[in-house]
Amino acid sequence: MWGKGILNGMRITMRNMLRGPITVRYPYERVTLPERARWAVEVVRDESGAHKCTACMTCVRACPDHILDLQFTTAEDKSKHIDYLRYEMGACMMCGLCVEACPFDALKMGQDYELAKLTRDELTVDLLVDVAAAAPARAKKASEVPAGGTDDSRGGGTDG
Amino acid sequence: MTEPHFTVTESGLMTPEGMYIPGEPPKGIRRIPKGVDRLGTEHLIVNMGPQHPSTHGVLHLIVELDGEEVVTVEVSIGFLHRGIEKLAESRRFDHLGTLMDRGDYVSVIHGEQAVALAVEKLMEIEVPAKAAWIRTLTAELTRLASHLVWFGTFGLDTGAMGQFLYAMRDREVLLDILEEISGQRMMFNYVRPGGVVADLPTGIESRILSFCDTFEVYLEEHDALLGGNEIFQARVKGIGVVSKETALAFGLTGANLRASGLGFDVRRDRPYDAYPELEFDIPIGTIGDSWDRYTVRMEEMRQSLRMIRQLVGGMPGGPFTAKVPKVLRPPAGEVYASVESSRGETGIHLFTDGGTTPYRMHYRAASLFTCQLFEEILPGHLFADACMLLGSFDIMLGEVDR
Amino acid sequence: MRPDVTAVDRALTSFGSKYSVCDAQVGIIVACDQSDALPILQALRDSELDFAMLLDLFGRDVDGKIEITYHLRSYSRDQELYVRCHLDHDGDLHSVWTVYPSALMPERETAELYGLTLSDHPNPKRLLTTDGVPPLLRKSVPIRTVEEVRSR
Amino acid sequence: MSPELASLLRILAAVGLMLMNGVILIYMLRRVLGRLHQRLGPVHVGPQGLLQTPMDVLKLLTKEDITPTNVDKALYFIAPAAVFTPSLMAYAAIPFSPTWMVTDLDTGLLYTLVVMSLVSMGLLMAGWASANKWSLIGGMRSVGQHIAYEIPLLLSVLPVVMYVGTLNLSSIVEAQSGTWLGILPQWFITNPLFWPAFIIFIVSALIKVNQTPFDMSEAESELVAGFATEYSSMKFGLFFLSEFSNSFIVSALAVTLFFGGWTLPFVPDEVLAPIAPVVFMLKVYVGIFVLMWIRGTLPRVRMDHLMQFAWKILIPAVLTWILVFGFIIKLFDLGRPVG
Repeated sequence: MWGKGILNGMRITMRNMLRGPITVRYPYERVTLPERARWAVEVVRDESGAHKCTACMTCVRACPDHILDLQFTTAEDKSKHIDYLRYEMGACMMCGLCVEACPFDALKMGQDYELAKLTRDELTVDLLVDVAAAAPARAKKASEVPAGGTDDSRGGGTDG
Repeated sequence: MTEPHFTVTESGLMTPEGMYIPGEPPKGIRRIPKGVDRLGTEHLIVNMGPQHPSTHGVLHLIVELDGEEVVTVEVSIGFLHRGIEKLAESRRFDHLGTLMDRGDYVSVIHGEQAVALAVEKLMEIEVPAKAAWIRTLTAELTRLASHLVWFGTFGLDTGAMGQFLYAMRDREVLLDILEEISGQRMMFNYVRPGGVVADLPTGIESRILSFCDTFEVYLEEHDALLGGNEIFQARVKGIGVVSKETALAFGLTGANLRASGLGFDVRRDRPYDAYPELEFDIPIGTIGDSWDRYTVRMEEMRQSLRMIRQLVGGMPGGPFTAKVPKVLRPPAGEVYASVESSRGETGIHLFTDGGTTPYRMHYRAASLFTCQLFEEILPGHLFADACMLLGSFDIMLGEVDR
Repeated sequence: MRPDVTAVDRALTSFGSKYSVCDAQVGIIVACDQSDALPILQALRDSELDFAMLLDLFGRDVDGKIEITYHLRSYSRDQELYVRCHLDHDGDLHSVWTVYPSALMPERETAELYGLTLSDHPNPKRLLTTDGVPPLLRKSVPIRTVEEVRSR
Repeated sequence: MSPELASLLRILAAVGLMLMNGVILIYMLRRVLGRLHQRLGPVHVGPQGLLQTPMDVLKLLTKEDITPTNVDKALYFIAPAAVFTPSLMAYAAIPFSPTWMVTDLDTGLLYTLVVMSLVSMGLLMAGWASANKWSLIGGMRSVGQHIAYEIPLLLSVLPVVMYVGTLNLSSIVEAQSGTWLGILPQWFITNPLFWPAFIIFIVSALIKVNQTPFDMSEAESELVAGFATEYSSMKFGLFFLSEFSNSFIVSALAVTLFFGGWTLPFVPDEVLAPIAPVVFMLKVYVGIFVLMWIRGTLPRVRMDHLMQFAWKILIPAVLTWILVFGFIIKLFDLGRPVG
């Protein structure tokens, strides 16, 4: 009979109405992100706040969009000093390729999803500013020195 | 009928001087005559898009209307052109997936899969069974998610808002599952040459199966709500008939081709990954009208569900990726790999010169070919039907413009 | 998948030495002049091989030439074939839309992105970019470099 | 109180009711549609989002009033008023209770239907004056559908008129008080004789409401926003208000004609008298809920299907039914003329 489908459709919408809303009221309720969720790039830090970056430039080369920018100076004793590790969040597509590429696990994909900023400038983040590069992890492993060996005080050691 | 005179814009014609040479106007089926019929009434030319609710993105149709009947259509695209093919020439092979994500941004895994298959073919990498099965599983989940977008927007095109929201409700669950597997909701970047990035997370199988159970009920509800509705049936049956010949001539692939009665499916006829080991049917339409396209896609969703159950049940063990070098350097050569994406055959034509980046990557976008068909198929329909036809073909503008 | 080379030869007998067939890595490739592409494609479509669909059309900038590839598929025989021709830079791309209407937009795109002129096409306008954009897919047109990105 | 002052007060009350109704109905629509779609609707502004709609009205009032350059200025300004005024006028004859009505017209039913049919003129005006192709198509569509469905709408209420022998709406309501055999309320809807008329009335009245499945003149997926594309600020607000007021009128007419208006069975008159307006409003709001339910479910009908349905099915059907109905009530002497 013509009209049966219409009535059936009305029945279905009413049934859905009785199922109740499924809305997550975002600012008041939050969903937990899965473990693998990829958001903005962050620098991994241990308890003492030390980072593991050795300024090897792997991540900079790996980034498809060339949004990571790392500048470092090499001292006479071959130790590296990171001027800055700049990250342009506004152009980042959060593909995670830099994190995958990093041989020292110095980077990770953060879980903070509230990345909106008021100005464009805020979207360019300095992940590391004016710090000494960590001694390469290989060397650390060999000598079994605990992580966080940023004892070199040349750069003042203030992290961004 | 008086002889139509042509409106030819002078800029943009591809002649040596970069502009139109006066003389005989170009002839053919693609033209915009200013129609004048016997009553002396004028035709109305409306610009449908690039900002229009039912163009599903930034498609621009220049539609000439006689009353409410479409007389001619000119498809104008390029509002989303990002030069993916050019950018690919500067990307490493394992990074091509990030570009393909942005191509067809609703059925993402399929693009990544196509690139991965092409590179694997060139480098003769044997993909472990588990990797192939995971890829197939995510591909089918993505197909469901993509078809749900099509279903919802198709309902929206007919003016039924409920269908869209119900479809999005189910898609949310799918996206959550895919986020748990890959780390992001839409731009997964999960499939790589040689396998996948990470193993399936623990406990995802039960989540997928419970989704399958609920979605089975919801899918039948969707079908009853929209497809069972007599108003909807009256609007799609016999509308937008694409004969098999037209479909072939215009290069239609995927569900649109199958709706026209030609049962070619890349998954079955050019099997890749785990598809040879799966049991599934390929729905085929009869006359190729909107109703056939609707039923074919709905049935495809049921088949996807069936495949997902098989994939979860028979997931083999082993490594999730083959041993591949850190920097891929395929030998010089040329290869074509294609997958069945939600919109048709997504093909990657890869030329390499032995370097770390492709020499040329051509992305065969199914939607581009579907898009051309509008100029052929829309005229003669009412304007309201034209809007629905756009929905029934399921084009993705990210893929059209690339 | 791959058609018989002799079958292709049989379908194209009337063209004499205007074409050559080779069995390449990707499939059977018929090489010909671009101006002969239209009749050759027509012959292939109407032959017993029944290449009913032009699956794809794309170009490539290689060795100072623009290489145009027509990717054909026959559903009745489940076979694929490539027809390939070379054009000079700024050459003239003859449209094959009368045989395969699916070539309409890919031809426009190819002509635009390789800086070719398009003849016999009903609507030879630009498709993707606006006036003044260089032919992007040519190797001589660089995309933005790392320096450009950084100086933003 | 002089009679002039009394009628002025009544008119003001009607205006106030209409505005209030608009605000309440917009809130109700949002909540009902939200629930139907398994979402929440407005919940942030005020308790349960109650203040959302007043805030939206404020927003509309304070928004910049844009007049596009090429519009036909006079028509462009008149159109919202031409749509709004008939919707307002239609409140005049609706009986909210035995005593609560703006005016007790003897031709109340005819008056309401005629006044409501004026709305389509305003819509055409808006579509034409906007100098926008989408608006024009929307305006043409609205005229087409309104003209086609005016006839079945008017004819579908004829059985009721034939039965009670009056066009006075309060008399029609009074004819429905009491019960059939002490079980069923003596509303016309409980009498199978009126069911065909009721179905035809609902279908053609849905056109008046201008919502899915018959939102041809707006059709947001086809015509962007139809006749209202170029309107902004409170001019748009007037279209909006009139649309909601129309759904109130349609529901009120349905309640008056078929659901017994303000009457309730088994309730003595002295109890009913003070709560009659509440009963009436409740019934009307249930009707409006059903309209919204339909809106949240159905896809849009195509224009030519709509016209074919009107001219080929609905009008012959309603004419036949009037004939059959007349025979039946004459043969079995069923008519109960009042007054």
